Amino acid sequence: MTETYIAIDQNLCTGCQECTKVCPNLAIEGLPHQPQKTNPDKCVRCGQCVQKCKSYVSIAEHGAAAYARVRKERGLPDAFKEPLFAAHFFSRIDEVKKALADPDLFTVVQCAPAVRVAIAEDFGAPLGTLAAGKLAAALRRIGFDKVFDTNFAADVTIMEEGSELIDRVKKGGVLPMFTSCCPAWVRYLELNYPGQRQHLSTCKSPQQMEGALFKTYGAKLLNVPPKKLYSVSVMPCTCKQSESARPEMKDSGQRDVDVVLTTRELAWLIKDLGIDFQALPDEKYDSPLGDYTGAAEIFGVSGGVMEAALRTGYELLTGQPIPAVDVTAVRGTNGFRHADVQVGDLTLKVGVVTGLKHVKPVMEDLKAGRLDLHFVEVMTCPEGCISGGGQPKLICDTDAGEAFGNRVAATYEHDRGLPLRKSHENPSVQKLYADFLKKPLGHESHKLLHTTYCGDPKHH
Amino acid sequence: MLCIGCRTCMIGCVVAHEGKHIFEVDPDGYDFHPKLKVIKTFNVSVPVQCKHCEAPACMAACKSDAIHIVNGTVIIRTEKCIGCKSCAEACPFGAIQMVTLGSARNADGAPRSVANKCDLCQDQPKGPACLRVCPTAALRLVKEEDLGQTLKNKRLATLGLALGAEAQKQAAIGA
Amino acid sequence: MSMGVHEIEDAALLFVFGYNGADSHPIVARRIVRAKQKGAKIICCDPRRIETARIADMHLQLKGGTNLLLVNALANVIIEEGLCDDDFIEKHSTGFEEFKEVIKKYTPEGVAERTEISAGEIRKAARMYAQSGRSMILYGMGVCQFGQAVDVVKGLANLAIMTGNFGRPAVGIGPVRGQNNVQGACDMGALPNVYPGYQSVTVPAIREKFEKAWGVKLSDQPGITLTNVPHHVLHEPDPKKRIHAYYIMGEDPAQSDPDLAEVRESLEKCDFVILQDIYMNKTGQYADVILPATGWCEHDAVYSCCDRGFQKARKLIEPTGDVKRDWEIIGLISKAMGRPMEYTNTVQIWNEVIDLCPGFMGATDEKLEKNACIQWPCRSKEEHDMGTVFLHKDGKFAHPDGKAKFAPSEWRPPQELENEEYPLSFSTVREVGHYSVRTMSGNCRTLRNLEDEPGWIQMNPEDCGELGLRHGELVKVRSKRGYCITRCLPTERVKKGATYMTYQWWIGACNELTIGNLDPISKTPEYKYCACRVEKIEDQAWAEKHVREEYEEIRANMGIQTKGGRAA
Amino acid sequence: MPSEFGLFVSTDIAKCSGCKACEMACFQSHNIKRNNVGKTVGTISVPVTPKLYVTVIETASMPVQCKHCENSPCKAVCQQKAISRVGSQIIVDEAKCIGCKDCLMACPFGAIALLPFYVGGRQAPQADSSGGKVAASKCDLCYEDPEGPACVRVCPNEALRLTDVNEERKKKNIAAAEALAVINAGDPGRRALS
Repeated sequence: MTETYIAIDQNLCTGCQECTKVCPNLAIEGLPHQPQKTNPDKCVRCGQCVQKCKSYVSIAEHGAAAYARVRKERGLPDAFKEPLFAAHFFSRIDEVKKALADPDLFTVVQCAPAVRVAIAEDFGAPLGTLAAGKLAAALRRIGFDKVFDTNFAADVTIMEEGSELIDRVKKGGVLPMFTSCCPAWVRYLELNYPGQRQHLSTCKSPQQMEGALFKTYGAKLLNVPPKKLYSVSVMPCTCKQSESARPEMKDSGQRDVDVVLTTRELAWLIKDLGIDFQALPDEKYDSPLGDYTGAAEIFGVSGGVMEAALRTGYELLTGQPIPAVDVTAVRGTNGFRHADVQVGDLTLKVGVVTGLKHVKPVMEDLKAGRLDLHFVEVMTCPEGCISGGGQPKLICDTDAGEAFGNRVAATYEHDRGLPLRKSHENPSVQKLYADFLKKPLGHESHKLLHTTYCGDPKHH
Repeated sequence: MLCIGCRTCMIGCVVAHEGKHIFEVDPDGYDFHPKLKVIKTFNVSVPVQCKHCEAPACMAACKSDAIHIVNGTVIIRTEKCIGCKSCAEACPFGAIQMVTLGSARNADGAPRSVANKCDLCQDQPKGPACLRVCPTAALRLVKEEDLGQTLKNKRLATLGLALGAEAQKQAAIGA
Repeated sequence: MSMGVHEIEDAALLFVFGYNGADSHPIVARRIVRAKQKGAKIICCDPRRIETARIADMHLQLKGGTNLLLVNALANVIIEEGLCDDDFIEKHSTGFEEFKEVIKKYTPEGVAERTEISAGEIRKAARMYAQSGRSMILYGMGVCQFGQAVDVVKGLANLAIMTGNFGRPAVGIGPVRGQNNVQGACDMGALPNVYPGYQSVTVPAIREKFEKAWGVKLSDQPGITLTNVPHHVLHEPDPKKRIHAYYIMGEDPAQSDPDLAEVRESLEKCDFVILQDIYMNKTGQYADVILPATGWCEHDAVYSCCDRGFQKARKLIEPTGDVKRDWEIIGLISKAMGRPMEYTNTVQIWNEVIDLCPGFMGATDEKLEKNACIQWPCRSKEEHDMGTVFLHKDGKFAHPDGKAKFAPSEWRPPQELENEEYPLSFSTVREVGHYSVRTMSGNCRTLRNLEDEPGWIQMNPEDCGELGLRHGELVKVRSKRGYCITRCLPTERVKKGATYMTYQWWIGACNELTIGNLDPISKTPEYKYCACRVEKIEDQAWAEKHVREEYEEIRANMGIQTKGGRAA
Repeated sequence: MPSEFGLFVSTDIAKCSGCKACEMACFQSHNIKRNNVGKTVGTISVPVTPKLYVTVIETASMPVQCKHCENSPCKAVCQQKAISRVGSQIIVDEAKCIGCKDCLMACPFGAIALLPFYVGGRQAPQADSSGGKVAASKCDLCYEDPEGPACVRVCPNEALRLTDVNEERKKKNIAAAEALAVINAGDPGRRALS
């Protein structure tokens, strides 16, 4: 399988250059009205071009044979009937199907928070319909042996990243600290601001933490040899596949995550297998690696990682419950917002960036020593992961406001409805630390859940 | 600036193109489609009509070969017009209006609507009717040779002004 | 008019006040344009940016209903700045001191806010008027159709007297009349207080002259003005004094008079209504008898132009259908009522007129045949008397002392001002293309196609914006007295807060709105000012259909053949 | 006021990028009910059949679409009476169309295409049951959508607009009149009056 993730079909592209307007790293090159090309050395794999592109192949114009050929090239299943657009990613459904069919493999799946507020759209549900239960049921029908949840690792991320922040603040470490859960952002920083790498949190993303835990802690719990454990993740993101392929992402001794599907690909797989998604009952994610709090769920929206960190950080630092669980100061859709949050004696200065085009001025301020912040959350996509490059693609971009707004609302709704809303209160996380990791930033954590982003980004 | 906005030109245009029969037919049975329109804004009252461009945008936009230049006049052959409105859209002056003809119907019996604009009264031996009927003689036909003469006059006037200015300058230096 | 129409071209300054020549009289407007071409300065006083305003050197865009404030302020400046023609005032006028006393308080600064014209502009205009050497005032219905009208006319005359702009060529003051031949009707005594030639009914010697000539006994009491007819039909308590019969010739009060609801009631309640006209009109629907008359091209006639010029009009075509000449109809009725009136041609009638009117005496048929026009006064039948181009030659005026009389007046506001319920001011105006109530022009097919029912209401685009109105949209215009439906015409030429409609439309009948407030002297109604509001009609499809149906119905009622009639 | 003459969507070629967002929106707007198309691409299970056709050359692009001609050649040639005037617009009734292609040939703009006709996610049968139905497809100005043409709404470059030529004429007339005032001001013979 080719290592190209995102590409523009030269036969389909009309050269409208709408994609160049959304590309955050000027990675798309070409003349107007001529087919465009992505420069893989600059592409951060965010997939916003894939979302934007409307230059489709019409069966009526190109004929069924051409359609079938392109479909095959892109690794799409036969049941796929959607129009094919010029900007696209390559599907890995075949790999997943092969693994599911292999009797020697024990398949586990994890699913990112943003997937459950969007996937139902591809089955005709209203934009931003919450389908967490149906999603778990669908993954089970597909045949995964265990249906876990990235949200569990999101809670773990808060424990690790929150502790790291407190550590840096108390011990005079490098500040501000930037979140590292968004791989397109990490890649963007590596490409454009390599000198600022030490500002990144050393935490792996929740996907990679969950993957590393599957093949260590999980393998032990399940009593399956790590080599036979096949780890699949479902992400709203077209960059997560390349993140999982980074050379440093095999701290479990294997590749922590074997294959990544986008939300759309999962929808295609569900259709390919003839599963009637809308008719499925609500089911639960498997315990313990599928147990999560509301804090983990809001990782899917801009400001969510920050809010989750504050919910836990406040209590870890002050020993008091946070006065208001909803930290509305960091919510919103503006490209760059910042707030001062009082945590005991400490005035924590936090910032939230959403949409990579808004990060450049922030980084320039950082380089110039003008950025007076402790902690900054950065997400590549317009309104966080719910608007990711792998999410259901809108037919009309004029619906984006409604789609993103509804997905954000569904995410907060889900958070509000959960019994536990702070990561450190997740009993399964507490048990993980008690039985396995011992303590945040401990030896085991350091080995499995943290990393140094040191590779040459051009090879990722 | 002589125009007093009375619209006699519009009436004259209709009478010229419809002919005498408008006084004989049913009062509602003839086409009242002036090919020019008096526009009144805060600053100006003036009839707007076709300028008979050298490179007419309307002609370029016409897909049904209905617009031609005949002896320097841009003419719409309404019998060829399919009513696609492209010429009206193309004209930067708004000099083309879509009108529904009472006098002709399409083969399917539906009313026939065509593009309508000034043809400089090409069938009138005495020339454009709008000019003839204007009570303040506000309209005039600009011919190519007039244009040349106007430019020449303007240039002579400019030269005269420059001479005057130069003389004053010299006088100032002398003084 | 104190001057001849052709003299307009020769004025050094034209002061055009409440007169929209381009819409009312295109031919007079042509004279104004020519004056401009010949170098005249123009000052235009009008609340709207009319065509004259466009070519004017100054446009005083005054607020409606403040005419006298402006006129008095102009006089104030002329006095204060020493711009008077003191010699003329001294020799040819009386009452200047009393006049000064009244005018003193009308300072430009004092009237600036109400008139919405800056003091500086008023001063500049006054200087221009006083100093041009040959200033001529033209005024129209924008002066006359107010509750305070005659006072403003006098005010304008004051300006001309104090600056010596009388009695010379190309000066004076000129009312450009509202209707064709309204001058002729007045000249011929179609006024309730005078016989032909403006000879008063109350002067015994005059009355006796006419009694002798006509062989009948005549009343020594002035009659009733047109605008008082509704009152005398509806509200006169004494049945003997009440009006029982109403004979209407060439007039359409059911369209042209203010407060149409009241007019309709009086026409319905009046015992006997006769209409004599060349076409059916709205009033005709209330008539007991309709007497069809010949049109202008079907008979010989003498017209009077607004500048007192008699002009002979000749028959062009033979009349068709069951019609008679106006004078024949009157003769037949007179005969039927017991007093034979047996004329055989118009020259006979004309000779009788000039013999009875000293001022017209010299305008003989022979002179009218040879000349385009003879302006009265023309007192001698001798060849040398060719009439009078301009009046008051050598500073001689009509008062017994031969002097002009200054007539100061205090300003009064219009009777009905804008208010919360009716926030816009409303004025009736004319439009070129349709003459008067369009009894004639409405029957001209090309003119009807140029503009047709239900007409337009001219509004400032800002007001339209506030009401959410678009160009061409049908709206309801409502006043205390009634409402009508018309189309919205947003135009920058109209001030914010003011609206204008022409009064000839049957559906867009704006006299449903107007107020019956009369000038105390002229009895002319206040057509130029009342309060109204404009209401948006949400269901435009309904409104369009309503207008179409209403039009068809009115035309059918009037017996007009309709074949797929197209309103709008 | 409803327009007496057919409205149409026109393109500002300087703004059109050729992105086909209009085609997708057009297809969506006409297939919500007919083929259960939702808001995302994942809900599309039938071939995309637009009613306007983005045409790209090296230097320019535009969606070609129906001008709603007043004396429509397409309507004149349709023997099936499948093309009619609804209000001021020219509308194709796909159910009546037998695919004769006369309208395609008659239209001077290339605004009509013959496309597969799907209902309920399946291709409708041809009248003689010989195969899948194809029908003439052309702009209907989204006449059933109260919000008006979808293409105009979604164009990311605001290159499309619903055009009423007689309404636009008013604006152009005013500009032309104002220009004439300037022209006359520059004419010595007329300057005295400006």
